[in-house]
Amino acid sequence: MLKFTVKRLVSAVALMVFVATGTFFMAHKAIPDPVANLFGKVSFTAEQYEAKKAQLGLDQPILTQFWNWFRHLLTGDFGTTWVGAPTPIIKDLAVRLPVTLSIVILGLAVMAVLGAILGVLAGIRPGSWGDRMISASSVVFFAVPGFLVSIALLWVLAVKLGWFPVSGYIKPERDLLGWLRSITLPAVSLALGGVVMIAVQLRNAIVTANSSDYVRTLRARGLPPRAVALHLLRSAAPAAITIIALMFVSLLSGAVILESMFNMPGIGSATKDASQTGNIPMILALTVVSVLFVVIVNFLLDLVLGWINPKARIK
Amino acid sequence: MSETVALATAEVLPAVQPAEARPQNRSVAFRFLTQPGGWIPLLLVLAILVLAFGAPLWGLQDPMHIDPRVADQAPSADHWLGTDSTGRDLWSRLVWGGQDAFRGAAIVLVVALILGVPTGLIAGYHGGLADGLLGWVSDVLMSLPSIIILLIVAGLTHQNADVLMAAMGVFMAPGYFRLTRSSTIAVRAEPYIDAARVAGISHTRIVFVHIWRVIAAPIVIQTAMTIGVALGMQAGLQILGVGDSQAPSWGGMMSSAMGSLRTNAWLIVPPAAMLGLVIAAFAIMGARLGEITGNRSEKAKHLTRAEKAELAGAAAARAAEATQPNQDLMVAVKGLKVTYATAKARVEVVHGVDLAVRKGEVLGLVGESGSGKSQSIFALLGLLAGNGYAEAEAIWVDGQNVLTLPAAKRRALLGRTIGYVPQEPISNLDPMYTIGHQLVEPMRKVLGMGKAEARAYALELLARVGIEDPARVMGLHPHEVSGGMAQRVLIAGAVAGHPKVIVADEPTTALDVTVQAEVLELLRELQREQGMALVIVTHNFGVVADIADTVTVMKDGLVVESGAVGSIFAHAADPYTRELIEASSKTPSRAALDEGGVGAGAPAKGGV
Amino acid sequence: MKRLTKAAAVCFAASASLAFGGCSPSDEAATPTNDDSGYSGPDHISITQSFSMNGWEIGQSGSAFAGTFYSAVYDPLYLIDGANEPYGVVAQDTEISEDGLTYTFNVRPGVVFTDGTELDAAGVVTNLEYLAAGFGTASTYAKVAGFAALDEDTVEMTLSSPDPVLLYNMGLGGSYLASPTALASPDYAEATAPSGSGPYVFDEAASLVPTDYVFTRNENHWEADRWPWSYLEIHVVQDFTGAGTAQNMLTAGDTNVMYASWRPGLEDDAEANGWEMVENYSAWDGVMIADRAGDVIEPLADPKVRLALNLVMDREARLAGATVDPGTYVTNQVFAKVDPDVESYPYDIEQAKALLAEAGYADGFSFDVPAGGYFDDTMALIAQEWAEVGVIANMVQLTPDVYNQQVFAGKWPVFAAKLQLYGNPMKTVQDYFTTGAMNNPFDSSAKDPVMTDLIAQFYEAGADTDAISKQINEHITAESWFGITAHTRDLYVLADGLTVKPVQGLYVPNFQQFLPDAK
Amino acid sequence: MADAPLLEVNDLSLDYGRGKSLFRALDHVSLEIHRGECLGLVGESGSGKSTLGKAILGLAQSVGGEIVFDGREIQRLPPPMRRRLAKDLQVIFQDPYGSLSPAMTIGRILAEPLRVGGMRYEQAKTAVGEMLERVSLPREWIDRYPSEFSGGQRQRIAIARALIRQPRLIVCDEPVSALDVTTQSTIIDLLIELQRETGVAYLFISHDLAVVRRICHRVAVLFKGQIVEQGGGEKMTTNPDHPYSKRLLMASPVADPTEQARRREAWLQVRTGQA
Repeated sequence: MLKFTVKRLVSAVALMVFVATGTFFMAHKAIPDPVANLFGKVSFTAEQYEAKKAQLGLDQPILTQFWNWFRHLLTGDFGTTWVGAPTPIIKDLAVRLPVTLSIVILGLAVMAVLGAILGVLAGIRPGSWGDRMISASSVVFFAVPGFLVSIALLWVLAVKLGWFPVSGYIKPERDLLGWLRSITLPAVSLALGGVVMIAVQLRNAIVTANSSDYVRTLRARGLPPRAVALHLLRSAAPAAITIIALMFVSLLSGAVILESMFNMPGIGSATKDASQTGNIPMILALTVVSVLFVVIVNFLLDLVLGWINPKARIK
Repeated sequence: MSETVALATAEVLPAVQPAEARPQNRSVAFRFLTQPGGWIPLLLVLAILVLAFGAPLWGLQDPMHIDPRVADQAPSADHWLGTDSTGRDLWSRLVWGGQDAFRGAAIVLVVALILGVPTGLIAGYHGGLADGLLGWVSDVLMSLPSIIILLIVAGLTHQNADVLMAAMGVFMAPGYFRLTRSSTIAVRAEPYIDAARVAGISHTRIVFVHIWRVIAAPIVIQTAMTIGVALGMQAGLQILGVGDSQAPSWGGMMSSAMGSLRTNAWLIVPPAAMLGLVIAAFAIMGARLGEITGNRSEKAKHLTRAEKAELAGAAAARAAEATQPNQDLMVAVKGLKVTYATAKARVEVVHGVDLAVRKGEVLGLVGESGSGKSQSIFALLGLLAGNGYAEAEAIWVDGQNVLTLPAAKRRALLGRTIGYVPQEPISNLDPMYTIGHQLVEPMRKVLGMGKAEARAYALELLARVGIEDPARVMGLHPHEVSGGMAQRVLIAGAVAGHPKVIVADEPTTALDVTVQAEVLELLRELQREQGMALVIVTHNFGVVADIADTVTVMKDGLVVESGAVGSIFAHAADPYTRELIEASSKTPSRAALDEGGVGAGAPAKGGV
Repeated sequence: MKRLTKAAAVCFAASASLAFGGCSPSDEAATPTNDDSGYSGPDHISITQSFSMNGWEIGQSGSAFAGTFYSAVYDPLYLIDGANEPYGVVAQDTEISEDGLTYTFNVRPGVVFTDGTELDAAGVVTNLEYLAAGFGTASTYAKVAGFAALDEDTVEMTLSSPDPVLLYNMGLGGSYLASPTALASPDYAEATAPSGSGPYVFDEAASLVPTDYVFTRNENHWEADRWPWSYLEIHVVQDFTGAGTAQNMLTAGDTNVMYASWRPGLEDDAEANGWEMVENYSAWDGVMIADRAGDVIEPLADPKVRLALNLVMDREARLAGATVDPGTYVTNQVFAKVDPDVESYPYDIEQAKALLAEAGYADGFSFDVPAGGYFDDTMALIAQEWAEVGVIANMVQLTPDVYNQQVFAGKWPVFAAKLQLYGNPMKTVQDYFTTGAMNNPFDSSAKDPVMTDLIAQFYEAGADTDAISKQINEHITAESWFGITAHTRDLYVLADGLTVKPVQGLYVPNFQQFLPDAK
Repeated sequence: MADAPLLEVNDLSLDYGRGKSLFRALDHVSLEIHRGECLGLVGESGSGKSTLGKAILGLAQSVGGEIVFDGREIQRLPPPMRRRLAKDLQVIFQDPYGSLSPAMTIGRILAEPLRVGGMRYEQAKTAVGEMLERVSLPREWIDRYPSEFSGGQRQRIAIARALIRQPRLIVCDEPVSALDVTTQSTIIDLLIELQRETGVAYLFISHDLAVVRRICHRVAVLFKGQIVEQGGGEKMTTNPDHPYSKRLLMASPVADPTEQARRREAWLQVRTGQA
């Protein structure tokens, strides 16, 4: 198990380094003259331009810039943001991360729980109306983009019925219930696509396991149905778990649009603003952080998979 | 955003087993077009395509013309869908917008195909370093939240839509890479590829003829899904403000419609509905194609509870009058019928079979594949697959007619009165658990043993079935043991509950000859020691001669002959039985055949 | 949808021209008379607006967006009242010398900063020197040569040349005072909380930058009793979905002041919920023809061409749309006080064609214009109208921030815009016509002898600025310096009986304007 | 068979995997096959019999020893030379469902080797028709797909494919193991007739002594990558010398109770003696 873990860890670190380097050079190529953009509406003189450029360190050759940035990155220092009040990005992230994470993790939880329940129901009684309904709806839910779902939910549940706040994020320490209410709509909108994915995946795995030889042999030993069900779940779990890992990445992407729609100051909405204002340190920080989360989640899920499925360990 | 979902489609759709992929491609298209789930969405998409790209022909109003006087009007005669907040005609913008949408999706598709498929072929076919490297790049792309990178790219290209869509195509390539690679690996393992290489066919021809024909269908399915996702993501980016806000595009229309969601909610309906419709159409087509070319056998129609109850009821009624068999029969089956319900029809595979085995004796149940021998014993055990059900006048086990028993009582027989030994050793052990756990669990839950007691008994049984180092084997997983050892473990499991009868379904067919002899000997010893009855299903008359007391020969779901071993071998009444015996008994040696010049066709007398 | 009668529309227009903020709809419903003691309004103000801010550093407070935030936590030297005239707050008994070159004022006693420092003349001078170099505030003090603390509580400002707009600019947001000790510390710019002396203190813990800001009362403020509210809130809502986020918060009571633009049914909602609506004509709509000397687009040098471009714009048609704000006031003048004597441009395509032919451009000409800001719809309509007379404007796609930056850096000769209207004509002249001013990227005044002369007179000490700005207005209308189609208004919707006196230079009013006895 | 052998395998060794997981599949194997002869190669799973077949067909690389076909070493041939060898050296696989490409008609499958030899599909059609009839399948089925045939019929098509370019040696890797007992004997008899007619040689790989006895002139027994004994078909399937050959023979049950009882007793002696 240890060798397996170390191997995954090394490839995760390699991925992070590759992404960090790749995005750095792509961003600098994408925004060749970031300084000009940062002056915003105020006109500026030549020497103000040079002063700003030096202040941001953009006058040095690209490689030294990269090395300085990378060195600081390792110590967790993302530098300061170029747009708005020049505060350290790490502080900004500290405010923004809990927002995005609350949505994404609640979305994952909703997805996993609902997906598992629907998947097991459909799996145990294949061909039942529940099963047919899930496979049919999987096509529709898969098709409809998340932001359309969120508009419908926002319109009905928030504006018309008022059960949920229309926008804004409430800090949990300030008002726990308010916090939960404020993140429910975006989380659910993101999760719906995933719920069906997991349900279908779990259902197929259960049906295959149910018709497998070893389950028939277990029944032939007289094992009660409940014990057999446990065996089914354990053999179906890996399929669902791999989907959760895939859905986590798309949740993060989905957050970019939903945070803007629900006016929540997460890393998603920050990405949209940063990319349009050419705020390079912020773009790099956001990319590195989101990929870090993806890598961490994949790593954890790999460990869980390895633990559940002994054969996967030697992969 | 939903781009990684495209990657999941490879898993969601039934992984196509190339060897058995429906071959007649011609009829795949034919069957697709005759299904409503196929032609309706196809027609819809084609209509929208013709509408969009034929836009200039329909005499539409200029989609760009602004007329503040008619801003925000509801649908009317001269503006079929009404006008947007700048007074432009919504219907013409929706039609012209189609061009932008499909153009974008086409670029994404082309890039994803060009990057994904060849690399998948190379990685799948050659493996090694290429596979490792390309696999890693694909993992990297899949772990990047694509919206972030695309937003950066939008900055790079100053909103150039084509380059942006190409970048999105790069993010969709892993979907194709994974699918092509797994399909190629599956095909690569097939013998006909080796046969082709032996026939002197070059690698390139193998890839572009043999492999391509089989992976073409899954790629078409993936394409249907990818277009849907590409359209969705393109609109998502446009809503975030990427791209030209003036030119007609579905995403652009939605973006401006959202700005006035409160004042004129109608504005968002046409683009959202159209986008949802087109994506759903592609998704449905993909799913239908998946089903047609998938390896899913006839859609098994699982019997609902009602149907099973009704059948049980009928059986119980008939059982009441069935006569009591004579006492020394351990198992007696009267008039057994087994039927399988598929989507279209109900297929009967066992047409009224009588079986019997006396206490302490061995019944050899012989027949070729498709003779219904296995289905008969599964009917006896009550372990038929979901869509199968059995009817019989009576199934007596140890003096009880199991058909009259409630399900729970009948299940109680399994493991205590009836033991079961399966055919394929490795696939009958749960890969997720250790061998020890799979032995101990039934002991504790069925035989009510304590943890330590069960563990000790398991070790004792493993030793009894001839496993040298039982303690080590207890900790191993099924994939870590040989076929022979796995079969011994399964036999240990079968006898654990001191059953009165063992039902063995071709227990040695999957084993090597020398191991087969050992296992047969083990079965014989256990059977004698514990005075159990044994029903052994086989297609090999040698096994029957070796172990059976009585024989029943089955063919096409019927019993052709039944009797004591000696009489059957000496002078079998039925010609089919004789033919079976001849085929596996002593045959003339090749030398003898050559001398006699006898036609190889006619089987000469004598045997090995 | 209750269409406002013509008369009511006029009333709006009148109020704009008289610039006395009278005749606003609120007048009809008699505002509750609340003397100092009998304040009957809510115990807090919670403003929902769509403008965010870039930190607490006083040097960038010049922009018209951040005023609200700063007015809560900082005391300014001067502010502007509803009549667009500057008045002293921390600065008292202001005296201006005959030649307009020296300004002296006394520092109000008892002004204490949150970090304990007491404000004295020296502290004011530190602030003024900091502001003079500030990113956003440098232009305000462009003509100021130096500051001096004459004694413990008197400050003197000496100018290099007369600047009639100085106090107005200082009042518009250019004179907020931070604690001198804080200004001295090196990382002042990165401070995440202000060290001001204002009536309220920023509660960083309860806030969620950048969307929710909370301010609690500063008990030892020098006029604490004048402020009846126990706390203030500002919610920044980019109303991306237009689902009326702000209005829903208002209905739900999460906020009691909403900054909004008009939409059908807003009046009915206001009436139904007992909200009060206050308007503020804050910007003009249309296109800026900046390259009046034809440096980049040669034909624009000819006033006939510029007039032709104005004549093809059907200004009345723009009002016809169902969702257009009936309060939109059609004019092509840039001065907030529209001068009735100056005739407006009619909609006359034939005359435009004739003028273009006269100027030698019968078959028109073409040029590039920026797109991708927030004014694409405006530009698209104008481009369509110009195309009718052969003038082709190709829209080039940019991102919003690149649009703003390049437009004000003088890279685009013509661009669609929505720029401020100033109640004070002096500020309009300074901001639109003086060299280096933000809204004068091509510095056309310097290339127009009549204009350079008028500007010079304007800045002489004791000049009759009203008369001169009237002549300037007549000249730029005759020469068609702008492509303005209308003046547009912002609306402040107030619940819980709150009321506000808007200031025409600020998009969102300072908190002082909400006080019952606001000037 | 005095003349030179058609195929000579001398001292062939082959390994799978590397380092800790190294597995020696073939250990210094030598054997010969003469023209028109059928050599049986018998062994249990893991004995290396399939590996030897693959090595001869060039589907696996050996680590030592030589494979001489018609006097020429064929392991290190450059690809074009190796492809020309396809005319003389062919294969029949065990799994009827996997040995024919599901996506091609049987006509195209059978024509493919001919097209490699330079013939166009139309020309090849006649040869294909003849071949189908030779393996007693109707000529008109040429445009059908493999999925429309039974296991036995598919193996006939595989045999047709192997024979279509008149090869001199066919490696048959357990060609009948996946078939029913009755179908097995018909396929074996077909192979015997074809051998008599065309003089083609077979390397017949199997685990079933009864099958080998019927078709093979000579038999070699393989155990853990080594040939333990070689000899005539009659002797090797009734009274072999090497203990493993004996155990193999005695372990295969015979469809005659008395004979089988005797054989089991002998097997028990050997087992107890050995155990």
